Amino acid sequence: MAAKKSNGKTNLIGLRKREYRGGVTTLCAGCGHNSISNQIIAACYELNIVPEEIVKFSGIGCSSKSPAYFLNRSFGFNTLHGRMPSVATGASFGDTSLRAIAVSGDGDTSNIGLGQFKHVMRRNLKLVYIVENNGVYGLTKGQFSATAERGLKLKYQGENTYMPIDIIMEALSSDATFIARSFAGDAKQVKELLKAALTHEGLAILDIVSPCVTFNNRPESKHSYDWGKEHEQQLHDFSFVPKEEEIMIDGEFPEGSTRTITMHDGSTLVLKKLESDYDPGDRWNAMRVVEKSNQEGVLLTGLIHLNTRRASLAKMHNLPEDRPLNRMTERELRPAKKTLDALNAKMF
Amino acid sequence: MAAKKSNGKTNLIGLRKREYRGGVTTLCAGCGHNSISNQIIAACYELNIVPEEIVKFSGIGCSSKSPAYFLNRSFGFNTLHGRMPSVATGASFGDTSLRAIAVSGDGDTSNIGLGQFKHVMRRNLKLVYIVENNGVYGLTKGQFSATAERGLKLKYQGENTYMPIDIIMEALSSDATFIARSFAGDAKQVKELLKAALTHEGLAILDIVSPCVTFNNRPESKHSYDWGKEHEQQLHDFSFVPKEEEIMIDGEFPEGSTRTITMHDGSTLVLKKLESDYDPGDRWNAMRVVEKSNQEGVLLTGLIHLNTRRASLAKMHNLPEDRPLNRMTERELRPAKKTLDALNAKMF
Amino acid sequence: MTIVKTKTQKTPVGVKRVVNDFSFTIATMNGSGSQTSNLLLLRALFKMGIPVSGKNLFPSNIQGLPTWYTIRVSKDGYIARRDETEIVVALNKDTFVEDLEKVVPGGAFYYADHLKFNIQRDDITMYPMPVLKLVKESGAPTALRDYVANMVYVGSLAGMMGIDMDKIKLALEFHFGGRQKPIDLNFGLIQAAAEWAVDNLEKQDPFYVEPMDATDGLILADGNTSAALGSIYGGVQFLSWYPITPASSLPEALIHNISDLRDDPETGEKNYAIIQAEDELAAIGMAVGAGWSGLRAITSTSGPGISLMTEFIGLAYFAEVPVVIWDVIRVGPSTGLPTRTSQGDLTMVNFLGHGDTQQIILLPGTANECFEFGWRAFDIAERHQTPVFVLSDLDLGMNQWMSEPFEYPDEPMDRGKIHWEGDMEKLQEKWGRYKDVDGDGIPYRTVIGNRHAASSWFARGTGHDEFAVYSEDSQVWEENMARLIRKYETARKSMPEPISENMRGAVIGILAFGSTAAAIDEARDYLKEAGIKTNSMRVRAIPFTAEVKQFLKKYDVVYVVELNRDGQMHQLLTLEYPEFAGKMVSLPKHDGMPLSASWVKEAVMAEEQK
Amino acid sequence: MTIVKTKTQKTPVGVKRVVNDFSFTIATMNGSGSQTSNLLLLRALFKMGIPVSGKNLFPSNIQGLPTWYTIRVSKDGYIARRDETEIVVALNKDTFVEDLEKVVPGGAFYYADHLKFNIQRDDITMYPMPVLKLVKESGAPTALRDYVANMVYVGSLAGMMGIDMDKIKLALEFHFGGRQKPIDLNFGLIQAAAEWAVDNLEKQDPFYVEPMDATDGLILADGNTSAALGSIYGGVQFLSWYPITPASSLPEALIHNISDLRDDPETGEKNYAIIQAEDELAAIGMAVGAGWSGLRAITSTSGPGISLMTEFIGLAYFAEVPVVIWDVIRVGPSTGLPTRTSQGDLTMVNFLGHGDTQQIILLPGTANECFEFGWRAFDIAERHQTPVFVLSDLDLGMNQWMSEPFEYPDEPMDRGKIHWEGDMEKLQEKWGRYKDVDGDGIPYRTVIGNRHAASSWFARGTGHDEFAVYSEDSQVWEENMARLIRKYETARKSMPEPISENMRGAVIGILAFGSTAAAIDEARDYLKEAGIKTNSMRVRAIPFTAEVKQFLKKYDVVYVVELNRDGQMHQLLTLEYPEFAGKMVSLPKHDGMPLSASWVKEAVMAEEQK
Ligand SMILES: Cc1ncc(C[n+]2csc(CCOP(=O)(O)OP(=O)(O)O)c2C)c(N)n1
Ligand SMILES: Cc1ncc(C[n+]2csc(CCOP(=O)(O)OP(=O)(O)O)c2C)c(N)n1
Ligand code: SF4
Ligand code: SF4
Ligand SMILES: [Mg+2]
Ligand SMILES: [Mg+2]
Repeated sequence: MAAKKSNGKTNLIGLRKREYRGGVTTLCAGCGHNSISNQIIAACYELNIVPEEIVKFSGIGCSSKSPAYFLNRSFGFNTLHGRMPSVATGASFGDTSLRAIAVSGDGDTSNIGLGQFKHVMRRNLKLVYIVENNGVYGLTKGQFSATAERGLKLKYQGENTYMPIDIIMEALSSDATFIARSFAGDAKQVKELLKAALTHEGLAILDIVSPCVTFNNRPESKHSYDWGKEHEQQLHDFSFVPKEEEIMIDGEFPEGSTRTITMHDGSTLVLKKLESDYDPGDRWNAMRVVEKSNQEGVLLTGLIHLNTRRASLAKMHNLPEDRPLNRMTERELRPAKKTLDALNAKMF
Repeated sequence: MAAKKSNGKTNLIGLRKREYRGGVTTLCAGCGHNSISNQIIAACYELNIVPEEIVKFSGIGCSSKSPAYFLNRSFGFNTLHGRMPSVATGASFGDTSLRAIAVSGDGDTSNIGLGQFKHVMRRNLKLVYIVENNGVYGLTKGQFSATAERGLKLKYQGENTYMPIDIIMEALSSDATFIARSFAGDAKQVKELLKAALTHEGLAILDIVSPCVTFNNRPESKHSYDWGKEHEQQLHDFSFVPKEEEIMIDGEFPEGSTRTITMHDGSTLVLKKLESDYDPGDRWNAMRVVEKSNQEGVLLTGLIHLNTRRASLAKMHNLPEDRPLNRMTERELRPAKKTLDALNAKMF
Repeated sequence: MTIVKTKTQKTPVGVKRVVNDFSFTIATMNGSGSQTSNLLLLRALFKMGIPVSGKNLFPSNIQGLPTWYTIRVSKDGYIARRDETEIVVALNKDTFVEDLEKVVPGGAFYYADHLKFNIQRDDITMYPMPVLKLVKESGAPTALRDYVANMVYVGSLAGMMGIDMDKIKLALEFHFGGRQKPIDLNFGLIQAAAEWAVDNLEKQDPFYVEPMDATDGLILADGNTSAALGSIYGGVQFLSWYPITPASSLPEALIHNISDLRDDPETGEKNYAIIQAEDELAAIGMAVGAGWSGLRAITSTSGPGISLMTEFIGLAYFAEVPVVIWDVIRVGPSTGLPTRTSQGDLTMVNFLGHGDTQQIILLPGTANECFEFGWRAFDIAERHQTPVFVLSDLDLGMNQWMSEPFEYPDEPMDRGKIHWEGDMEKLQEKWGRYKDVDGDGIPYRTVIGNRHAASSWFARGTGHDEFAVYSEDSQVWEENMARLIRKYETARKSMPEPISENMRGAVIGILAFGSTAAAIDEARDYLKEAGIKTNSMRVRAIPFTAEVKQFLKKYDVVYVVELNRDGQMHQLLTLEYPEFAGKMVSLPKHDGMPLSASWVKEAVMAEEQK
Repeated sequence: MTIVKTKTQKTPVGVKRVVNDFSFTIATMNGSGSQTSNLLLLRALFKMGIPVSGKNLFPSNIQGLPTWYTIRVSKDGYIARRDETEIVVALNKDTFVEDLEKVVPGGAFYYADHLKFNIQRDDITMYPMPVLKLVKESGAPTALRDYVANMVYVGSLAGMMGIDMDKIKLALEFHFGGRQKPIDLNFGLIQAAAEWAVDNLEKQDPFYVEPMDATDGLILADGNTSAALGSIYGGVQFLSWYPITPASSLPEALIHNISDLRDDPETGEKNYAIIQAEDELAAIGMAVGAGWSGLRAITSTSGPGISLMTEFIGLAYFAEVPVVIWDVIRVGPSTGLPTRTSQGDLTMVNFLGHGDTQQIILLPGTANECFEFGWRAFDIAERHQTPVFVLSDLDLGMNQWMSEPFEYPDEPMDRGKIHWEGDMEKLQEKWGRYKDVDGDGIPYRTVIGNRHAASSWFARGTGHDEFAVYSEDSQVWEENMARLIRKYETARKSMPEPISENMRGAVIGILAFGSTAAAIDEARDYLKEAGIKTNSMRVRAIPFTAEVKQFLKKYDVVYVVELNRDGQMHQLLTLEYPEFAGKMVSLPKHDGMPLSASWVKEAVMAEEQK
């Protein structure tokens, strides 16, 4: 049985899909980043999120431009190259009731931004952090980024001689609380993972292979559409069931072949076993499986790791639940006059 | 049988130990960093290294001051906070026949310097990279660094709420080619590991727990002497046999319980089995073992990972073997006059 | 309060007492805990009503290197550093010889008697102190002995100079927050030392202190703590920082004080958040993010951190994000002298960021002003939607300063032009984030969480039009950048105005800023004695206000005194007022020390005699 | 060489030919490959001996946004951008309407005939081009069709304006490095288009080109390639870089050219190393490391990168490490307009680094000078042991410039004062890394690998004495910092001197720097026609040399023309020469465009008429 659906024209909060759109993209036709933007739009629409309750962040790059192309009604900040995590961290305190979506590129995250990327994972900021991973610097015309595979040859750039950085391995070594990989060519999975990420109370890393059709889309490149299509291997058939809906698992799979995980807000993740059962709770197994897939030349996708036990950054700060910091007024923020005398008396 | 020894006053190249010393330390009495300096002196002396053939590097911090306190006859560069790796990378090309020793702190490496730390591992720069790890910023008076364990309480700083960064895990996820952990309180092991690192043709990471006696030496702290002494567990009994010496394994251990590894220069590492046999070639097992030890609250020391197959940075650059770049002259560096006409002809 | 009685030395016959007008320096080793005893002395003197100042000269080291603490008592109220010291207390064998040389003839030299040096000076009095013996007798636990040893000099000095034991007790109680055990242990030792000194030493130097009432109503505070407290009263909501000397004590003071003043007493909930960032790049990034989200955000650092923040400052300037940056300056360039004071970041901050930028800079000169600018900086930043720098320095930030007490903000918080849902509803025309509706260059902003459907906008460091839409159009760019100049000119009108001190008949001006005020005030008295009358102006902000120009106009010559090599304030003044360049004389000093009046006097005299 | 013959249009009856003196603009979409055809046109014209310049106006985007390329032919040799365009080639439907408006009356409008707009202008000639049809007929493989479509306008323009087919062929051969297949395909299409145009379009506009001999011996080069080649002749040994527009093409040109010129032809061994760093913090760190180790090290970036490099520059200044930094400026602040040109980083670079610093800055103004400063910067950096900035800009760096050919370095490499083992042996007194032996402020250095036991030293950013030993001493600090000023003053004496152009009877000066020279030269001719005689000076370095002062002194008024908002060169001149501030007039422009002569003329006239 299919899940409850909206009436087709609007979602449950009465918004039309175009109210989740952004400006017209200026990215290349066929760029993976555009399809991810579309899935962000779809996921937010289907999750019935009020656009004003989302904040968007990005660094600098083609990927980082894309927040201008979705969710026009959300606030956004296109920050500096590699330093989106810090801005998102500070901004998150303005109003902790909001949800945040960040888009970064592989260069933005794994080159100039590696330090901030690792530290924001440590802090478990509540943020959907999407790495639109194409192995190159798109916006500066195709130089290798740190995720480019060793031995990759590009016409103008020659051959890449360095070891690649694997975003997922970095997230695992930093013990991030939600770690997934996907492929821009696999729209459905991207969307379902996005929905799950949006309900996660902590940092959700989504490493999405997102081909750069202009500079790195030759079939032998590990960030190309062709390669992705041929080598994608899903860890599980992943779907997200919002808390409003009943979980119905259709009959294709025998009992025991499905794993369900409940998120903080009561939504459920349904992981249907494909080849073997995979437990995203086991970080060490995740490392092993990811490394194996890298060695075998497979693009392993799905929810790789999930830990719902660690508190998010905001939670650690003991802020009022009922109203956001950025609406507080002088009355709350400025200590009373009488306190000052006591202070002055202490100043000796 | 013991290995060949120098005459006691000088080493095989006729230098006395004091010729490996540096200035008088200005670090606190008892600081772990001082004992590491002493082992650097001892290792270089025993390895018969010409001091002028070493270059020293450091970032900023108490630890980073220490290169002034060993090897006075070596060139050195006390660089910027967290950015020693880049300086060492550039400087290494001046004369690739030299060996380089770098000292950094946990703050220097895992906070401000995390990005450069990770990228220098990717490049496999030939460098002995020592992290003098005390969990705090010594020089700025004891604030938590990113390696401080979650829950650590310090008098002035309160409680640390963030997840620690594990230098070794970072090195493993970056696939560094030589990864060891040790403890400043275990002088012999530090020295033997240093010798091995000094013969490695690539980046050697030495994460050495080096207690800050002034700010973080309470027995319950994981970077204290007491904790280290009580919880150190060696992976193996490690010793280094220089290439000039015959490998003699003394009789204590039955055959099969010893692993020997040959380094690039022909030296040998002898790993004697303690509890179980450990293969430093297996990176995935290393991750598992390290994580397990962290969970069990054990300070696992020894040579954790070694990979002698990957080429060092300099090797990838196809430089002349016979003479250093920094001694080249105009004759070699400036193309002949006649080449310019051809160039000008192309400029249209 | 118990009145404590101890003996004090009688004035030796034939000696003319010098009362409340000298300096004494304590030479110890870093990390030996002498900071506690030095502060005890300073506070006791202050409580005696004597104008006092203390300067800590410490190395970039945690333990073992020489460190000096100089206390100046001045009946005339001078609180600048002096170059001379009448009394030295020597506890560090490494510097014993040089410390001995420091004492002015006629002065006194106290030393721990276990430091055996066979040197004597017969133009001063030598007072050995049996430090080890007294400590042993005190019964202090072995672990604490090194630490309490410092109380011996407190007691000896007290006895010999006449420092009030009551006041010392008060200071001890303050220091230990009333914990009786350490108070008793330390005070016991102090008393014993005082008695021993009075009984055993023969006073020959003329230096005494006597109670006054010149500190009534004043406070003693360091600039960093003052700034932290001021920020708390300014409603700080977000602090991100990275440790660096000499700025660390600002965020640390904030952390240690804010809970009491701001947490909800019932729920314990906080209306602020503090993060120790991984570096300064992240610290400023977080602060910019917080400022953008509508919080009063601050970060504090010193030169190396400012350097790292450069790119983010450019973004904040151009995207118009309010954020407050305290730069507690130490000696640069580069790592420089991390524990020495300087005013050397002025031009750098003024031109910070690639492309055309103009930064607002506040220049506090007293602890009281650090408090004031602590809160006011937020108002200025939010009103003008731009980064505001506050340039303090190591001397002002880390030393104790006698100052007017903190004053409660005399203005309500100014959150600037910010639209919430209700405001958006009322708008007649389309709101544009960067539209200059009022002609003052300052647009209206909205922040996240605003649920009005037209309130959102996309912030960026790239070219944008009035509606924050990406634009590469030449004219749009030029107009926006011209508006930013307009905004800066608006800011100029509400900057803290300079403070002037006048003398009748002066034809010479001295212009300075920040922590050098005390030295300049004092120097002006000396210059007057030497027949040179001066008026002074202490500039408190950039952009300069109209008064600065008037001041430059008025005098035949204006000396611009500052603590850096290149005369950076002089450079900025030259740039702004080249018409007066001919009469501005740059008097820069860059030795890392707090300025002394005698240097100022000599420098001016030398110029005047040219 | 085969001489290619094609028809060209006859001059229409009654029309007065305008020969070699007009501009044409090609409007396309970014990423459509039009860069190749535009360069073909430019090069063909250049080879016809006609002075020519090309300006690419492109968006910060990879594909799809509008982009324009303007080619100016000028029999008088003017190569600045013009504000007007006589001919427009419209291939982008998104900008069709505005492109049509751009054409000056009497001009011509070529357009792809599949762009169907029902707009006409009767004051210009409209030429539809059957782009799709011709491409189809060319037999180009489908994948290449979009790309070769651009050849249609090349051919059409060639036929209609009289561009030499031979020269186009030459340019094609050059572009494709002699690969016959693409040459034939493209040339076939060009010829077909030219024939079609001549046969089917009726020429009504008066614009023609004719061969001249005004480019003999000149080259056509972009500044970034020139700088890269100059660096190679300067013996560059280490390059670390991070991609950023508009600087990337400098390192990329270096990478693509250095192997041929420098690798050992037998062994293939390299005497240099190149690293793409993870960011600019690392790029400068590596370059500083390499410079310190004795290599000629370079990095190149633009504003955002310079901002990130700030702290390392301070270290290099203070530890005295030679390193060359190219800043190819784009419009700031912040991310700004990444694909627009500017001279807006001047004050920032001049004051770069916290504390007191003084930076050496070279200011090339032609491609030839980019080459020269490419090698000379190393000599200056090593001679003075300090960072040397070269400030270029997007216009100079990325556009093609007609220029004097590159000249082989006229001086041997200057490696500065460096001691190797033999030199150490000969020393009479103890060597000190920071000792000013010669009184010029420049000490002697040693580098790693020197085996002499006294040659090593410990480099640091903290205070140090003459022997590079850590020091917190005031006097040591002051003396060292004073020596650095001495060094800067030494550098002043050997900076590239400014270039002046004089007119008899001029009482007005125009001072500028960098890429604006062409516009100013041209404007001076117009001003002369308007009765205003001017002399000009193009400053080529900071610190300013003595000639600058003489120039300022000489004229009643000096206009300082530059591409930024705040008149940054004017600011630096004011600072250095406040005595002339009264007669300096700042004329800044910051629209992101290469300067045009008409703007300069108007701006000066407006001031003159005040
Ligand atoms: C400090 C700084 N350095 C360099 C740049 C130039 N730059 C812009 S985008 C970019 C790379 C973007 O690559 P990536 O993050 O992979 O994004 P993509 O374009 O591939 O989506 C660079 C280097 C910049 N904007 N800022
Ligand atoms: C850019 C910059 N920020 C801050 C500092 C101040 N600082 C000096 S040392 C240090 C921390 C050193 O900690 P660590 O690397 O752990 O070394 P340790 O002193 O503990 O050995 C800091 C933050 C600095 N020197 N530079
Ligand atoms: S250049 Fe690559 S990454 Fe950028 S928009 Fe085009 S396809 Fe996407
Ligand atoms: S403060 Fe800590 S790290 Fe620094 S020298 Fe002292 S003990 Fe060592
Ligand atoms: Mg990318
Ligand atoms: Mg540490």
